[in-house]
Amino acid sequence: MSRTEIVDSADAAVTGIEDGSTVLVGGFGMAGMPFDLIDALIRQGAKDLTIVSNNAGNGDVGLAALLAAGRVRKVLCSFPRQADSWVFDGLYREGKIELEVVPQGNLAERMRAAGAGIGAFYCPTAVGTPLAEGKEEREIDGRKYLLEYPIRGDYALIGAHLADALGNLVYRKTARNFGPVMATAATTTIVQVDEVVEPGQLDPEAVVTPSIYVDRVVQVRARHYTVQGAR
Amino acid sequence: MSRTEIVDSADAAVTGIEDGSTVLVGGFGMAGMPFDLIDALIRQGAKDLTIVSNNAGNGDVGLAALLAAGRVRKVLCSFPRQADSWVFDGLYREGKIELEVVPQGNLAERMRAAGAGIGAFYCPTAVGTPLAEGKEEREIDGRKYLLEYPIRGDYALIGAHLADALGNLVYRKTARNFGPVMATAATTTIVQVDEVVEPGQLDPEAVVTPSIYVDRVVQVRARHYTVQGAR
Amino acid sequence: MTTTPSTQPQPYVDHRLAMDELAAVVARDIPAGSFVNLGIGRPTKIADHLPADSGVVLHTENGMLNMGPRAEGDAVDPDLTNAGKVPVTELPGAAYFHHADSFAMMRGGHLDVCVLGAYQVAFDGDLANWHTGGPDAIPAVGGAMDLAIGAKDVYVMMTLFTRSGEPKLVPRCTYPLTGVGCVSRVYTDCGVFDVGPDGVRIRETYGVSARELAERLGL
Amino acid sequence: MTTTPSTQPQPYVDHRLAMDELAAVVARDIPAGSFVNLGIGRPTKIADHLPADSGVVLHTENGMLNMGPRAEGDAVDPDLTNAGKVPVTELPGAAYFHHADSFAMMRGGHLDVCVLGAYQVAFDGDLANWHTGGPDAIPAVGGAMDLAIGAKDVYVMMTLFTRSGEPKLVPRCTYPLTGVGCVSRVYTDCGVFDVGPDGVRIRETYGVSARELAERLGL
Repeated sequence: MSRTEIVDSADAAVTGIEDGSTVLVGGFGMAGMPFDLIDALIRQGAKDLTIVSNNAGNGDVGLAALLAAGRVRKVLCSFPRQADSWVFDGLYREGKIELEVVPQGNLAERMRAAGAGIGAFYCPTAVGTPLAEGKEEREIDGRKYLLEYPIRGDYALIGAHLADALGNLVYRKTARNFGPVMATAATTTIVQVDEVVEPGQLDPEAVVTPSIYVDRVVQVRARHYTVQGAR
Repeated sequence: MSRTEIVDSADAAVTGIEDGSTVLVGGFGMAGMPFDLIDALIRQGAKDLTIVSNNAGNGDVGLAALLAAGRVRKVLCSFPRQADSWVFDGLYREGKIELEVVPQGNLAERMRAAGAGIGAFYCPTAVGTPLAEGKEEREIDGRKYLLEYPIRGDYALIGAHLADALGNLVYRKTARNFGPVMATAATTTIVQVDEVVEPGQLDPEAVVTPSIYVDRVVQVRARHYTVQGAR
Repeated sequence: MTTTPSTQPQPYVDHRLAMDELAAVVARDIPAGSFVNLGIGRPTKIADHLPADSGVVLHTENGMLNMGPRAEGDAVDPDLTNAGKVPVTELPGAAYFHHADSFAMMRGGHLDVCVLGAYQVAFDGDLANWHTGGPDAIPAVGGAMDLAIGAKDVYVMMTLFTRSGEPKLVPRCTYPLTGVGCVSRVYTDCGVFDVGPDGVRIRETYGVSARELAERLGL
Repeated sequence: MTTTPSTQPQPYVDHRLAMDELAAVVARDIPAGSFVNLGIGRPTKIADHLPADSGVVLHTENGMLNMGPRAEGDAVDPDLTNAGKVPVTELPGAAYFHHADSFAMMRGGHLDVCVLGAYQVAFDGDLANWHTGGPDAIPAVGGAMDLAIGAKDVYVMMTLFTRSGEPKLVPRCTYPLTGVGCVSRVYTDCGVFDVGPDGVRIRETYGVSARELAERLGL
């Protein structure tokens, strides 16, 4: 009896996500984006969400579709503006969505801190820039740092390559990106994978996200998006 | 031309370690202990060393032999006292060695901070205990934390299982322990491995320590210590 | 208050549980599917009493989940030990990780339960288990402080009294602390106690009445 | 001061380097065996000019070392892209890691060189490359601030002048900063400059004399 649930559908995987939740969404551009979970979240209907993700959606699919559906109140991300971020751009310019820009490494490290029980940390990134505004500055050994606080999620929606039936995960290439960190930082971590295998089929030396961080897993059809466009 | 050097002997691997250096030494008990590098360090002669390691030596080999040779001024570790730590125990009781006890997780996280460019971090471990003495305390979101600073090494001596010729490393089972963190926290990281293989022979998804953290690698004969006693 | 029926009061020393029996009691109380760290020494024995289908996953601080039983004979591998440096085995679905990741897992509150030994536990949950405070003692904390503040539930497993008869569940620890208010339950040879901000609640007793225990401990 | 001989002064606009030629100049200056991050856009071209035996290892912020060239045709894999989301390949000896590890590598000072584009660089090494400051601009920082403060040497590759002829190497940045005093060298179509606490030093020039450049920039 594993604590991790293997569920039958993406819809089952996203049950219970409440209005107003903070949802960490994996992916760097399209790579690692949990498309099926996001589509299910759109069907599920939760609104007034705060989304934490590296980008603010590409094309008209995935996160962009969630934004277009009007479910997102605020985005924390490092890089909203891209060639294909027209959905976000439009909402932002119309004042229909809040944006908090966080340097990419701080986004990752602040989620790591949340998962690792660190209360706050002094980080050299963004010292002396507009993104330092309102942050506590401190000099340590002659270098300046800003105090950064953890970013916690109520839910994480991430994509991985394989899971075993206990919930151990491995990823594929640069689709790994934010998945492992987000899995540690959310109260409930929901994962879509290409395949669920038996315990013992993953190399224990190569497991990237141990099962302790994984709450629900759903196997989906292989992703069929293209790199630069819609899937 | 890789920046990482593959050297022919443990003696070549430890050249240049200066008197007074801070040396991070991998291993948890015997597992992962870089025995050949430590033996070479004893022959090399550097003295007045500060050693950072989880334990303070077991039996009469490895770190214990370095201590017995009188080369160590101070030990930072989490767990010096063990059934077979007689070398350390004797030196400590005679006042011939300094000890700083650091909770095991703080030892690991402080070295991670050094490697990750974090200036300091707020950690809940040891709040309200004697090990909080002299540390800055801060309440964040209703919980108390202590401010912890990075631990940097001039050198790290670690053991791994395999390296490729570029210096990428994989470990074996719980012998992984402190190796990956120490590799990030030292100016010069020196690794003994069971075998050096060609680039491309390690699974890129399963590399634990990327070559960027590795300066010198030496292949040694398979370790032949036993779990509880001398090798 | 739940107590074991005790119609005929007996000197409790004759009926207290052996440590192996106590390990079975702790095992009984660990929810199926939990992620659990068992401290060095007595708590290690709890693993022997977990049902095979419990789905309990054991964590060892030196970088592993789904640790199996102690290794014997040819299965002994010097690269695979538990936190007490005892050779162990790996179960299907195991995962290895480095020390910073292992303690991030602990400190981040991801373990459901850890079970530690103790010198003393205070009524409010303070824990003393790393240092006797004696002038000759060599301090050694290991992962005790990290575990104490990390797991969702910290259980202590110990004898209730020292060899000289002093209680180890005390109004206030006299030994140096490992963690403040961190213990939620104490399993002893004489009974099981919930501790915390609301004080002590006796859950069950072995060969002694709850009233006698309460008197003896000054509850 | 090192300058390219310029016996016949010419309008420098006719002799400045094309961006691809400039990429070759940057590649020439990257020490063999270095670990290097090439920013999105123009710096990406530098990879094409690194000799095969240079041993330079490319890092991409989205979690990879030993990144290979752009993927073409069947080699395109949506799970393998660079920081600009362009499909790339992997070289023997590659390693993948997650985002916190990737940025720990950057922030921890382990990269030898990173090369970034810029709107402006100040004489003392301040960098502005993430935000025009315009009221309609959507701010997007990505990994620029992390790279700016992380690599041992931060190089900038840019045109020296805007289309309207304003210098981009300036006494003080007027655009919002990415990092303070972080740039050590600036590669431009008109010349290469060392910048930092001691001010600007012209290393080489293309089709223009150092004196003319110094005048034009107000050095």
